[in-house]
Amino acid sequence: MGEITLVEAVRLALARAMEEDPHVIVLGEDVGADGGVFRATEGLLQRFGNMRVRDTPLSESAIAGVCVGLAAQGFRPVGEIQFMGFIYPAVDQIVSHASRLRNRTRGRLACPMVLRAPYGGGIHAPEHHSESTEAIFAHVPGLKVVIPSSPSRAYGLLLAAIRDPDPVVFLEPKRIYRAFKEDFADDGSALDLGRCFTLREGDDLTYVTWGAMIMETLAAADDLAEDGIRAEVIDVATLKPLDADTILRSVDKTGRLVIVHEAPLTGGFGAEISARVAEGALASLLAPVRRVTGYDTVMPLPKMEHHYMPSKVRILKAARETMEYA
Amino acid sequence: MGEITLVEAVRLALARAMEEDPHVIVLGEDVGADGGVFRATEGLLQRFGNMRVRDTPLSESAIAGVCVGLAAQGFRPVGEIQFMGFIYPAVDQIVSHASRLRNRTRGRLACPMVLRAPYGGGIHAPEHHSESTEAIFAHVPGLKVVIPSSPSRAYGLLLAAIRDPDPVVFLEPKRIYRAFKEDFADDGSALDLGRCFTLREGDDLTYVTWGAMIMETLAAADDLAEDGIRAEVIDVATLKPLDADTILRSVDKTGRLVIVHEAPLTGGFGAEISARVAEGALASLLAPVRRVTGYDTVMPLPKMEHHYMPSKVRILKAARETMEYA
Amino acid sequence: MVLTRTFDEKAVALQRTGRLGTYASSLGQEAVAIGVASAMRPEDVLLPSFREQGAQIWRGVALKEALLYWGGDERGSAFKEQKEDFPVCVPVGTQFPHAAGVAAAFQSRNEKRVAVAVGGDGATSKGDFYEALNVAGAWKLPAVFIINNNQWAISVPRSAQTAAETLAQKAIAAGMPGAQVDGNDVIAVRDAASRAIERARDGGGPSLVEAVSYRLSDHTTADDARRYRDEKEVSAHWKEDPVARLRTYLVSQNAWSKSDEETLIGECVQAVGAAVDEYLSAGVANVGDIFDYLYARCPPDLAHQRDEAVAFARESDDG
Amino acid sequence: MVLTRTFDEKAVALQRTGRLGTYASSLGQEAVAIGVASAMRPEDVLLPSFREQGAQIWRGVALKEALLYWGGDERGSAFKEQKEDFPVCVPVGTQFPHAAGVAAAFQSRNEKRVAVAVGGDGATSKGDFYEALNVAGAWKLPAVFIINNNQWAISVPRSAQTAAETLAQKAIAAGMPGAQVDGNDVIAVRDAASRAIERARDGGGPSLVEAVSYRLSDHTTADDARRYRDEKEVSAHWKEDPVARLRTYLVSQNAWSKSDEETLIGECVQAVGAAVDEYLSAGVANVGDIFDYLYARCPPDLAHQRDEAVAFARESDDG
Ligand SMILES: Cc1ncc(C[n+]2csc(CCOP(=O)(O)OP(=O)(O)O)c2C)c(N)n1
Ligand SMILES: Cc1ncc(C[n+]2csc(CCOP(=O)(O)OP(=O)(O)O)c2C)c(N)n1
Ligand SMILES: [Mg+2]
Ligand SMILES: [Mg+2]
Repeated sequence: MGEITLVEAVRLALARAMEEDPHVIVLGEDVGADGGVFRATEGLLQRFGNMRVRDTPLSESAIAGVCVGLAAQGFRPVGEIQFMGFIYPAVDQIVSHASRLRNRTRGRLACPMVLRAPYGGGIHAPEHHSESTEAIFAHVPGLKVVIPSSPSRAYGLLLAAIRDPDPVVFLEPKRIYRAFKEDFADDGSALDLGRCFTLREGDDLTYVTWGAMIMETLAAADDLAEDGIRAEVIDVATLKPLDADTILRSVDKTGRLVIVHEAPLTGGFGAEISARVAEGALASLLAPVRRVTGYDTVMPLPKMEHHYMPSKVRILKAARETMEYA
Repeated sequence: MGEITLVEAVRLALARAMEEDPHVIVLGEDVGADGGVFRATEGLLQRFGNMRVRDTPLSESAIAGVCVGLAAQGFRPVGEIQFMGFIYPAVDQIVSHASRLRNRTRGRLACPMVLRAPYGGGIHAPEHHSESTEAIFAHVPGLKVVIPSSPSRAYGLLLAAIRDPDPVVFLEPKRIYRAFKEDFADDGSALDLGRCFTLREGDDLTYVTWGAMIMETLAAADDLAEDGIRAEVIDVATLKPLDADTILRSVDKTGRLVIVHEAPLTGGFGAEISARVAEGALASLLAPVRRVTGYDTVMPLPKMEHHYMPSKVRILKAARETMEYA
Repeated sequence: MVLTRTFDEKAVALQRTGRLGTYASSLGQEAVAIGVASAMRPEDVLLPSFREQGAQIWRGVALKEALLYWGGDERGSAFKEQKEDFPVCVPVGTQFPHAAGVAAAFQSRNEKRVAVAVGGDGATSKGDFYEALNVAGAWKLPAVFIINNNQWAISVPRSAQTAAETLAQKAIAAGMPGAQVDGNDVIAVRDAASRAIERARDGGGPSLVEAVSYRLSDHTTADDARRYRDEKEVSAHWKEDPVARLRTYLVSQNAWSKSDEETLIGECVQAVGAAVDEYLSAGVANVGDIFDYLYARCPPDLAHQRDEAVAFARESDDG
Repeated sequence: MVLTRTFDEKAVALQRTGRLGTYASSLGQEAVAIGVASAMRPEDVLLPSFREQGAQIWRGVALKEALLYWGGDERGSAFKEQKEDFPVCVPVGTQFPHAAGVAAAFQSRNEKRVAVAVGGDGATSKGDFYEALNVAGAWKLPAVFIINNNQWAISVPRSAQTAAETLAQKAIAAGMPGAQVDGNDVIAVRDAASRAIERARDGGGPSLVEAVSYRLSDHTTADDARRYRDEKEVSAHWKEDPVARLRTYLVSQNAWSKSDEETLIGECVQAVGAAVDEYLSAGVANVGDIFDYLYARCPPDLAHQRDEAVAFARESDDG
């Protein structure tokens, strides 16, 4: 593995985007002198000045609303919500405005903004610091929802999100902010939004997942391989708009589907993926679809967190049970 | 049909609950002298006084937050959000607090509150007045989400919601507030939360729906009956906690499932129902699951609204196509 | 003001006859809209609530566009003229943070322009109102926040909305100046708004202006104010009708004659009438429009849904 | 205050050695917590932020409970003593509306009790802070809002948080009295809080108290304040250390001796040490607990998930 962690990739992408486009503005709580509580914006203030790197008062609704105003004026604001658990006060601005501005003005005003937030659990963080409610945003028409699962994808997808003409909720799996490194060129190349990444090919079973769960899922796929079961692993990456085709093609090939996410089961985005398959690849299914997810309870405080998060063992077990259907 | 409309049923249930339990408090914008913009709280101020029927300032987050405080103190607040489109500012209080108070204090403090909101489209209302984002709330652990689809169910379910020891988001399909009447006794009997209602039995196909879509769906079932196709129609009524058993049993019987809801397709609660079936009744399915829903775009202003809302024609077509599978 | 009033009357009439959606008349509050709009420069940006049609029209929003919006057609917000102005804002108070954002854009570009947001007395109870003022104050943004205090938020009187004696004093919480002005005096409103706007333009930072007017109409056409408001209160306030007051003043200055008035009314009626004709003959938009403006590029999945909707509309002869 | 400081020190040490989660020390702000808590009656309700462990402990939250909470165990919020107090509130400012609700409950029941919410200077920028104050003012609720202004919100200094000269003046927006007090003077804090609380108790309505203190520590154990804050600023503020100030005062009054001090410190160390032992030997809760307290009755679906989790935990010998 190479040199760059996921959080560094975020910083590189932000710096690159600010470098190439003077309309890119970074704002949020502690993004300036502090460089962000995870250091994702480190050095940007020094480099781009306080008109382009703006520490905000402690006001999430204002952060999102200010982004809407800036975006309508042709800027490309990248707002940071310090943790996803604090995005809820901004939901009104996101749902009622950011996602609709273009549509309600019939294209007169656009809203090319990005709202970044570290998300997910597994790092023994305090209460309210381990949320994964991506499904809420993936339901909202007019938004795009992107979740990178590796440094290179964080870099390429964040650049794409910033350059995108529409609002993007960009959720960064903080559990893997520094979990592993990759080597790639900081050359400004973006990845396409709106397509899945097939991280591992296989004919026997399809794993679909995103964010930090990629790690456990790839590990489970390794274990399955030892038993001669070849699992395909798909990183959804863009939840909205969803690239259902890649998933359907894989299920047509494997006939077995296990979806893995950290958010609670009921109403999680795994349901949407399962529903797409029940509509578009039903005849290919050799076994019931399985979802391995967080439970329908509140993310526990750190002492119990590991009971909540889908583990490799659970992910493996679901696959093995799925394989038992003839 | 009898005497009572859905909105009157809401009012009767509120009055009944306030009568029988002094801890029930109604609060919200214009719930007092005005009796609510839909008249759901008409007469309550006169009857119960301004300590129990409280007009609030125009502050949705405070409405929800005040309910949390009242509920923690043993009251049973029933907050009104004037339209579901204005519930978003209250999302933080609902998600971060109402839904968690019992769990995070290990039962020391409870949160028996109800947040009522008229929801859904189809009445040619102004912008932001036709939202149906029930899926957002159905994803949140610790909440209950209830949607009545007839006057008698509104009455019985609202009483149950108010008496329930935990927080309930109660969404009233305003399109059918006055669409039809039912005759029932105002005798304080509640209906169970957490179970579906089978409104019509049939062996050939299962329709699953909720809220105002019940009307179109029942009409479609009538049409199908003329062709000799017997559709079962299930009103989910409580989205959370979901009574999956009733749905699975029906699909086991019919082998065909069409889900109907007004909210946008992607990440709508129909996905969850489809996923449950793909997990628990896959072998029974004779045809792909179909979802007839609002499109993945913003609810249009009134002139285009009818293109967005699932119509009887669309609901019928999906069923007919489903029947074509051998 | 007369044009606004003529427009309002017609709009209410159209609603009553089923040709317009729910409508929020600005009867009695025309001086706020016009006083503010006339204090702005064209290159400033207006962020209105749903009761500032007067200001929108003054700034160049076409009467037909306003009718389309209230008639339930998104094309009504695709302003041909005021391309940077925000559309009508229905979720109360949410326009204020946008104004801070627009003002931040001006500040970042070093432009001498001002973002002017207008909201009601009820809007001052929203967190967004306060967060926006606070950010604007902290960043010293070129933004002006106008409160059109018509003394009612649907059925909630100003006195029940807040214990603050004035709404202007809410500025103090954000460290900015606040002024209260007679909102039925168009000249006074214009003066107060001008000071605030020019101050912001000159780098003096944001401020708040409370214009005290009165809602002579129902809240909207869907409301019946007699349920909660004494008719006597309303009739008393007719004495302060800003249109009549301006006429009295102009007449007293010998600057206004009966014939001026007839001409003006005639012109307004004519303009509104023409706009109504345009509106009624605007035809319906394409079904595809409900998909085509959501994103800059329609994602494949959505394009599929679009096809379905277009096909259904065609089948039902309604596309 | 000494107990709070001893507790904070120990908690930071536990965190550094991996035996506690991220922890927010209240070093230098003990006078705010104790001044406020000592002004409350037992039957009042405290709604703290995450930096008011001093107030919680004063009111009867067990040291062990506080450790459990910060150690990542929900049992730490199941207070045995202060059964109506709210638990630590992490989402900034969200406790203020709860305080309005608790106060509304007191008002509805005609009880002479007061809801006391405490938040930071950063919290004053949140919409919830303002909405809560506004509702409390409009309803004349028995609520007191305390701002522990430690002059920093993580890296954002008070001056960048708002243009308001004082935080106390934010009360004016809600039509209630606001007072600023030296937050390093425990007697002054207690006096100001008492006035506000007794005023509320006597039906005089809500008020706001800004206690100006200073955050001598990092924001939390996860923070390194040297990144954004001059060490000199911090050392200057050590001169105002509220604990040292109180000692100086007591000594000057001949009310405090070296041996009093030794005894007190000994007692505090002993109490904290005992609590740490209890905490470390508390054992883990049952897996089932993560399901059992979500609803009053566990729905069937969730019970099924519970079974699964319990089985997995058992398999991995961790149940
Ligand atoms: C956030 C939000 N809550 C509720 C409503 C419903 N509503 C529409 S107008 C209104 C009252 C607004 O009062 P005010 O701000 O004084 O403006 P006015 O209507 O008097 O011009 C309400 C409650 C809304 N549009 N937005
Ligand atoms: C709504 C919300 N946004 C962001 C955070 C992350 N955060 C935790 S504490 C803090 C600063 C709080 O500052 P202040 O209110 O002054 O309290 P202090 O920490 O100084 O006691 C921030 C931004 C949070 N907990 N809640
Ligand atoms: Mg008003
Ligand atoms: Mg602080």
